[in-house]
Amino acid sequence: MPGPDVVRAFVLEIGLGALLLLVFVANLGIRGADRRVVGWIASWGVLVLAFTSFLVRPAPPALDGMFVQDGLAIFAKRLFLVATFIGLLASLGNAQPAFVRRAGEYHLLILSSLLGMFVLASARDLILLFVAFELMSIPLYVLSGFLKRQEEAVEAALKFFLVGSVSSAVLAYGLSFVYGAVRSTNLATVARASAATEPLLALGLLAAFAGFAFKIAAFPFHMWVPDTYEAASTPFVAWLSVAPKAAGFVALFRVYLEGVGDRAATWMPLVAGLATLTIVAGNLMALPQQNTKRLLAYSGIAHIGYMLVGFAAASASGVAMVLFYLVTYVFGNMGAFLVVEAVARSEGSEATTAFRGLAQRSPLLALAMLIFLLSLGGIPFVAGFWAKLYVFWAAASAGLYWLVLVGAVLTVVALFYYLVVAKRMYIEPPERPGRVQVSATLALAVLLCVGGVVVLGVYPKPLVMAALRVSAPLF
Amino acid sequence: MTLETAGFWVVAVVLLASSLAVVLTPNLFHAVLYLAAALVATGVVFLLLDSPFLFAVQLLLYAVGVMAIVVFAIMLTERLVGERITQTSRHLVNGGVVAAGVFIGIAGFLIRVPRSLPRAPLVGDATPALGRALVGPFALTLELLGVLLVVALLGALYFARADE
Amino acid sequence: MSLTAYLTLAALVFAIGLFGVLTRRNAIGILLGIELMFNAVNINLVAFARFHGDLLGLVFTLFTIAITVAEVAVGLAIVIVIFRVRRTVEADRLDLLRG
Amino acid sequence: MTVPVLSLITWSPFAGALLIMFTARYRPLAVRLIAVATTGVSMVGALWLYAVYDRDAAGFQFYEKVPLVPPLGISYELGVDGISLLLVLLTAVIIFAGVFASWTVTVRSQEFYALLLALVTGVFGVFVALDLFVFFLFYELAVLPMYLLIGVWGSSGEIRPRGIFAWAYRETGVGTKEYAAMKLTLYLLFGSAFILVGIFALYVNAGASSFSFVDLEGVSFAPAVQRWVFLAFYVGFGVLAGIWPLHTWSPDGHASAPTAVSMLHAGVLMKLGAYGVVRLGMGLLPSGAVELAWLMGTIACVNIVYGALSAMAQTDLKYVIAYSSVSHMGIVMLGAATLTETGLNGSVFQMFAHGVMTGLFFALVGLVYEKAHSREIGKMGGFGAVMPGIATAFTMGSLSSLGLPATAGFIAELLTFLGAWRSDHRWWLFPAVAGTFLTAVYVLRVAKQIFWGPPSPHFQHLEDARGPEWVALVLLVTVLVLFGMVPGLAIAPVDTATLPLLARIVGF
Amino acid sequence: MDATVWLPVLVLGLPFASFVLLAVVAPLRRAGRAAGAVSIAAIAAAFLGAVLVWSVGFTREATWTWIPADDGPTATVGVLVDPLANAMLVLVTLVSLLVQIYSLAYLHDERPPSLGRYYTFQSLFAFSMLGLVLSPSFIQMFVFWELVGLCSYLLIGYWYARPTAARAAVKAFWITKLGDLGFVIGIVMLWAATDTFEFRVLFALAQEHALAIEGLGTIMFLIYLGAVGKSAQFPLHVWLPDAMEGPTPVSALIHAATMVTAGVFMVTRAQPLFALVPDVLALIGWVGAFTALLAATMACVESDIKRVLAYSTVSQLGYMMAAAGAGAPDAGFLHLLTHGLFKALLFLGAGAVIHAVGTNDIFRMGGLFRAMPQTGVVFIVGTLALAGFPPLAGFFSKEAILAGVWEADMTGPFLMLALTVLLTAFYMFRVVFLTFFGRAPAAGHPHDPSWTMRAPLWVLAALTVLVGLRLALGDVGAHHGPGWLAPLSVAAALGGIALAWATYQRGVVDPGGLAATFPFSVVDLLARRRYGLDTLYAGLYRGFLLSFSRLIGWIDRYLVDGVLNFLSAWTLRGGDLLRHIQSGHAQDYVYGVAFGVLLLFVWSQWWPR
Repeated sequence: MPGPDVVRAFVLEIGLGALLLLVFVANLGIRGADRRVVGWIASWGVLVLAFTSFLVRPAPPALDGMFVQDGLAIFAKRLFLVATFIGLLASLGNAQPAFVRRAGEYHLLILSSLLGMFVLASARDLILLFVAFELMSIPLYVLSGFLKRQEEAVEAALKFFLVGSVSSAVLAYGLSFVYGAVRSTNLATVARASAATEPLLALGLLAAFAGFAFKIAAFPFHMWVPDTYEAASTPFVAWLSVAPKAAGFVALFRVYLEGVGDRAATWMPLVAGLATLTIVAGNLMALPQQNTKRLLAYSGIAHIGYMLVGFAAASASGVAMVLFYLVTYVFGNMGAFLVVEAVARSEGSEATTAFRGLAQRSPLLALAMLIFLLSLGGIPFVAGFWAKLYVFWAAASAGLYWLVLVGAVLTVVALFYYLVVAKRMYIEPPERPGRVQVSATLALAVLLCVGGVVVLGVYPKPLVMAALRVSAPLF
Repeated sequence: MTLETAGFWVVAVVLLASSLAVVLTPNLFHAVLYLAAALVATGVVFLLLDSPFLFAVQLLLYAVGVMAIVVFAIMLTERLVGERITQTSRHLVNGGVVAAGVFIGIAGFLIRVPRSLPRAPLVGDATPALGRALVGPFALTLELLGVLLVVALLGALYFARADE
Repeated sequence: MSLTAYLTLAALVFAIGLFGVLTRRNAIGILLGIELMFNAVNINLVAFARFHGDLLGLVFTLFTIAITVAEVAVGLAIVIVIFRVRRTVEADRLDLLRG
Repeated sequence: MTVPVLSLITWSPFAGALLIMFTARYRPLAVRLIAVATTGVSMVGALWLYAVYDRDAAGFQFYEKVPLVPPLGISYELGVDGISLLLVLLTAVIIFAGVFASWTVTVRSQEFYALLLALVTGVFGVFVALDLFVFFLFYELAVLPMYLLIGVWGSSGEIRPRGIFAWAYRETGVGTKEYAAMKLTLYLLFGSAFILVGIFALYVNAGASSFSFVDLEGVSFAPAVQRWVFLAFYVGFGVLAGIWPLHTWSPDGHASAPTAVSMLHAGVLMKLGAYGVVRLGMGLLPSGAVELAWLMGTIACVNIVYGALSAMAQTDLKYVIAYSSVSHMGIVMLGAATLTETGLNGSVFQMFAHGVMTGLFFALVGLVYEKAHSREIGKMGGFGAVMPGIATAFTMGSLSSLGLPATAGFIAELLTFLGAWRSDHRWWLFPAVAGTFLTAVYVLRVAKQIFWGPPSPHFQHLEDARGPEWVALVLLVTVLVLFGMVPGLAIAPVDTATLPLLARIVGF
Repeated sequence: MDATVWLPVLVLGLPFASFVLLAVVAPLRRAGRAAGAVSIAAIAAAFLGAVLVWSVGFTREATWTWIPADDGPTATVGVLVDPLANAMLVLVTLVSLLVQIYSLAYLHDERPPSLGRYYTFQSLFAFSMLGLVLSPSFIQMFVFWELVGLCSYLLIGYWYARPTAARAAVKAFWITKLGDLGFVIGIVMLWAATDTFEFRVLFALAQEHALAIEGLGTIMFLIYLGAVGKSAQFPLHVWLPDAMEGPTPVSALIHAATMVTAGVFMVTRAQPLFALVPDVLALIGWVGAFTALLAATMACVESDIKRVLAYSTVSQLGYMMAAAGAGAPDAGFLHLLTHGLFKALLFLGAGAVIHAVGTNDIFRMGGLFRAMPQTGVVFIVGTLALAGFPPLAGFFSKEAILAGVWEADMTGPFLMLALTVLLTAFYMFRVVFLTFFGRAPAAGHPHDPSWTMRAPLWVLAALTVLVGLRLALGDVGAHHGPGWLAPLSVAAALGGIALAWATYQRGVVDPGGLAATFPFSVVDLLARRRYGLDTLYAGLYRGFLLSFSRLIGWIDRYLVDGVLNFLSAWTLRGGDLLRHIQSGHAQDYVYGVAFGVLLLFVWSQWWPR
């Protein structure tokens, strides 16, 4: 029988399960074609959960140590909830028929994927981890093709699905070797096994790494990202670009760093190499992009590279800095996507040229976009700066100066394309007059992101401390 | 040569042959049938590994279930398109090289595994223990799987229905 | 037979599956390749379970099989919707999004 | 409680920027008055600072410290010594003049002034920050607004794609203001990447968990660390200081920038680079400085001669001045590389002198451009008759530029020469002296071409400088001459800072 | 501060005050004549002060810190009053005063603002020249050295709208600056070795033979280079003839009497140091004598009256330098003083002529003596002094130089100088005959100028005579050469006059024919082309410096910056190329995954640890 400890450990999952049921039932109960009220229910529910998550305290491991509600898990879940709330809020105003009539499915899929993330963040068992991973992934395939009448959307869904399934197979294949090598699916046992000497374990961890690398979209596992981001509905993409990535990172930490001690350093060169490739490729490929979403997709890949820099440090501070990075990335990247959504709804175009003269048409929206871009570019006084700085700091502490230099120099390339967007907004004249109309919920979501970016930019300390606190027990 | 060894070689040949057939045959329908053969051969491998329960699962749930869906899909698309279900391959050499490369990579690790790993003694039918594990420590996992299946169904339905 | 033999067999099936994924033009054909890859995972897991005299591998296999089914279901649904919108299931022709 | 005068100086323009953004919409005069008032506060503050700085006590004074991120050892730590004192004064003078020099900006003037003032806060901050981290923050703040300032309010020139890289020129759009803005911003941020790595390397190697300059000064780093970090600082700051061959952003950037921005950028921002090398590079890494002084000095010599020759070849007035900055920054770097008291004093003095001089130049060029609507030297002539005031000021700037005695430029060059001949690489003296001659050639040639010669009927309608513009010109010329005639004004405080620095470098 | 300090400071300060007043108070400057009055008043007062200092005749030095440093000042400023400085003070203030008065009439057609500008510069020049004269250290001398150069530049370019004037101004600046490079390098090296710029310390060291610096010869040579530029010695003399584009009073003051003699003054002042390096001294002597001869030949073929005078100035500066080089700086200095008087006289006289006839070309003048007798008289007095006729001032000083050179056993220079005596007389009387006698061209009604121009002329003429007489009576600083020297030089001068008379007055010798006969033809040809030096410099400037700069400019724009643009273009292009891997085909994306897996496998095995 589940005791109070178990309840404590599962409170968020139980809450989310209840919300799923509620949404399901509500969806059944609604008459008529307009089911957008489901979105409100889901949003409020996520908001309540988000508040709850800040009351949740770590609990001892449950289910024979398979499931753990530690600081890292709670940190990650808060992040998922905030990101999900912003994403749901932004899609509330979406009046496309698919969203109006199929709001039930949409929100059920998002919430179930969120459930997968929740469990993934807490999973300390390979089987649970894999199932959670799949629970997180499969709804995403569906969601990316949610606009099933659009040629691009379904194409994107197929690509996402194919690459995702192959990666899942690779992941499962790797996990099977891990299990075979250590005769246990418990991550604590895996961590205690002697790694490099055991070829099966090495093979398993490498193959599994490829699977995770797909999820976080590291080069060259990233290739689904631009197409999917470009074609799927923007609020969903905003969410897709942050939440599953964060979950992927948490899983990476669990499998590769938690409890392994000094062995963590064996991953350093590999991850550093992958980070370099990802940063370079992401930034270079972003350069020629004319579609803002695609540009942000590639820039997002580069950001994953920066997070991998923190991972490569293979230290508690490195993990903490990646977590911090993820939070700033949630606000900065989601914000940028949401502004694209706002402009695209008004202008009917996602090209960077749609931003021409935005500063003179809607100065506040332009300013918000500028802030997001600066944050993504790693400019001081907005959150992204600290994020980059901290991962660099972590990498430098681990002696990876060359990696820091590569990362820092490539930041300059990144600024090029961010500044191109800034140029469109601030330097070029508008093509037509008039303000850009933004729906209230979308505006609120953008505002939340601005708030996050600015507050973290001005006062990053509490979050940094929290991240350090939750990452310390991993080692 | 024990029975198991002989069985292994036979099954291995069948499995690999049918697998190759899956990826090489031009007729999609045949490919599906070869996949069924491969899956059955896999089931036999499970039998060789003393896991009759999984053999059953493989046969019933997997082979039959998957086959049904696939055939259904082929029929559906064929009906829509009204043409022969042939399929061609692209960049066979490239694909072969890369796939071989991956295999060599894996094999590179496998050859370093000690050959003499003994097979653990058989402990009777594992099926009840399996059941206990599923409702014990893996209860949450099982529940999640349930959600997963529901959601997958939901998604599949969402795509498959022709309304709107 | 030794463990390595089973693992090698699985690896071969995995590679063949990957080959199929890389070379088939028909989306359903690609799906079949993915099936093979997952199948290899199952062989691995069962072999390990048997050689270790361990239950976990079998549990893992059960979950993998179920998940594969779910994947295939979603995959086929996507193929169907693709077909409906684009009138083709040739993966090569689906290149509206590129660059 | 004492007044945090450094914070006041630093943040007053920023407050001005906020005020302008929030209160002065569509009121151009209010914008300008706010700008004058807030930069005036900085100016008065800087003068007061200068007056009460205790020359006997030396060291860092007007110290302020507020912990920001204690676990990482980051704190808001400010202080000035003789070197930064002078540079704060320079910044105050230039921006005060710059506000007047850009009085006639009409397009989106509210944003223009706000960005300009924000940028100035960054510049002040760099000069007064003692915490390396805060230093870096200010550094970035000083660089970034430049993008929009040049991109929106700049002017485009024309450069024909030629040579073996012609296709690259077509690809990048050389000559346009967008190109210049992008090049400048990215180049400087590229440099800041090196700086950041250097700062981190120091922080990590010190193991002191403090970014404070004062704390790090007490650490003696291993020679290898010193060498590499010094190199990183040299390259990183060197980009901003316009060292060859990393200088090419500067001509394009300065030529494209609007008047006040060119003034501030060439006048003050390039000094940030030199200041960084002196303060962080030499101050924290004495043995690295000794080891790499040959490189610094040699490249500085290349800068001097190469910059002057390049300036001579230009046909665009703004480019001439921009390349002259490249040349003059060579003097700054050379003075520092000599590792002698006179050389260092000369270096700092040249920072000041060149700042004022080039500020003056760009103010004048801005005025000429605004009136004649041309930057082509070949198309101008005889302006002396119609704009005698501008001609006089230009002549004054030219004279300082070529190191004529009784202007600040002379003192700087003389001290640098003296230092060079006392350094370990005596031959540095010759290219440096040759540079002054080359400067005389191009600068007087330009002055002759523009202001002398028969007045063209085409330009008869032009007017001399007016009203607020005079404030800028007179202020800058006065400073230039005053410091040239009474060099002790600058050297007395600077000397108190260079001596301890040298004691660390040479006496370690 | 006692009177011995503040009096020279006052002399120095008055023109400075005038300059500042005129520079700052724009209305006053724009008033023109009022500005002139201010400037004249200041310089007159300075003149009185200078006379006072001179008459008392004390020696005094006072210095103040200028560029501070930790262990004693790097550089000091101050005043050094001694007989050398006293004499120069009087000369400078006197000529300045006279020229400024003269200018008032000479430039009365100028617009008031221009005139104000003129007097502003004049005040600045007076201040700078006095500062140079009073310098107690090399550095202060260099400072004022440059400042007088600046004034020269500004005043040559006074009529800046004329392209020729503009060109001449920058040419003067650049060429003298070239010499100054040597000067500044020299004093920097000297400082590095001795830690001081001050004459007093340096001389003391020299006296104690404690100045054993490695490369002192080089240092002194470099310092001498400054004098080469400023005092128009070969090969840097080319700027001075061109400098005649400035107003004539400026030529009289700056390019004859005062500034150009700064080099001589400097060498004289630093004699104790130069004395340590005999090789350099010999070089100075040879170059001086050669310059004297060379300039004289060019003067013989020049038709512009001011340019003739300019070449004559170059020639006379050569004399002074030769004297300094021969170890007879007193003689050179004496010549400096006397030359200052009569050359100013000649220039001002020439100015009066030009003012009257409106041309510089001596072949378009003639018979002017009748029209402007007063000018003629004073001009002839100046000419005789220059030609070296007793008992005029020039005779004695030139005599002393010849004696000094002879006694230094420098036969070559002596011969050149002696020949120059003849040539000097020839070309000066050529001017006199062509200008004041002979047939007058029809145009115009020239007449003697107003009293403001005449008075300075008379004053200078009188001084030329009086100083000559004074020298004839006493033997102030005169060297006693061999007895044959005086007759020889007088004879040479007479010969020159006779030749000029025969050629240009009587017409018995055809100048064209004379020039066509060998060896005169070669000299004539070369002299008319100014020995190719101007062409050489122009060629170096255009063909070398400007071309080289264009090359560097090209390299900077298209190679150095090109590499940058190349890199950035390739970054952009690289992104463009790289995105082709994003082919849009789903299976290619799976290839990505497969490659990634392979990559991980390979790396895990071969990553350098």
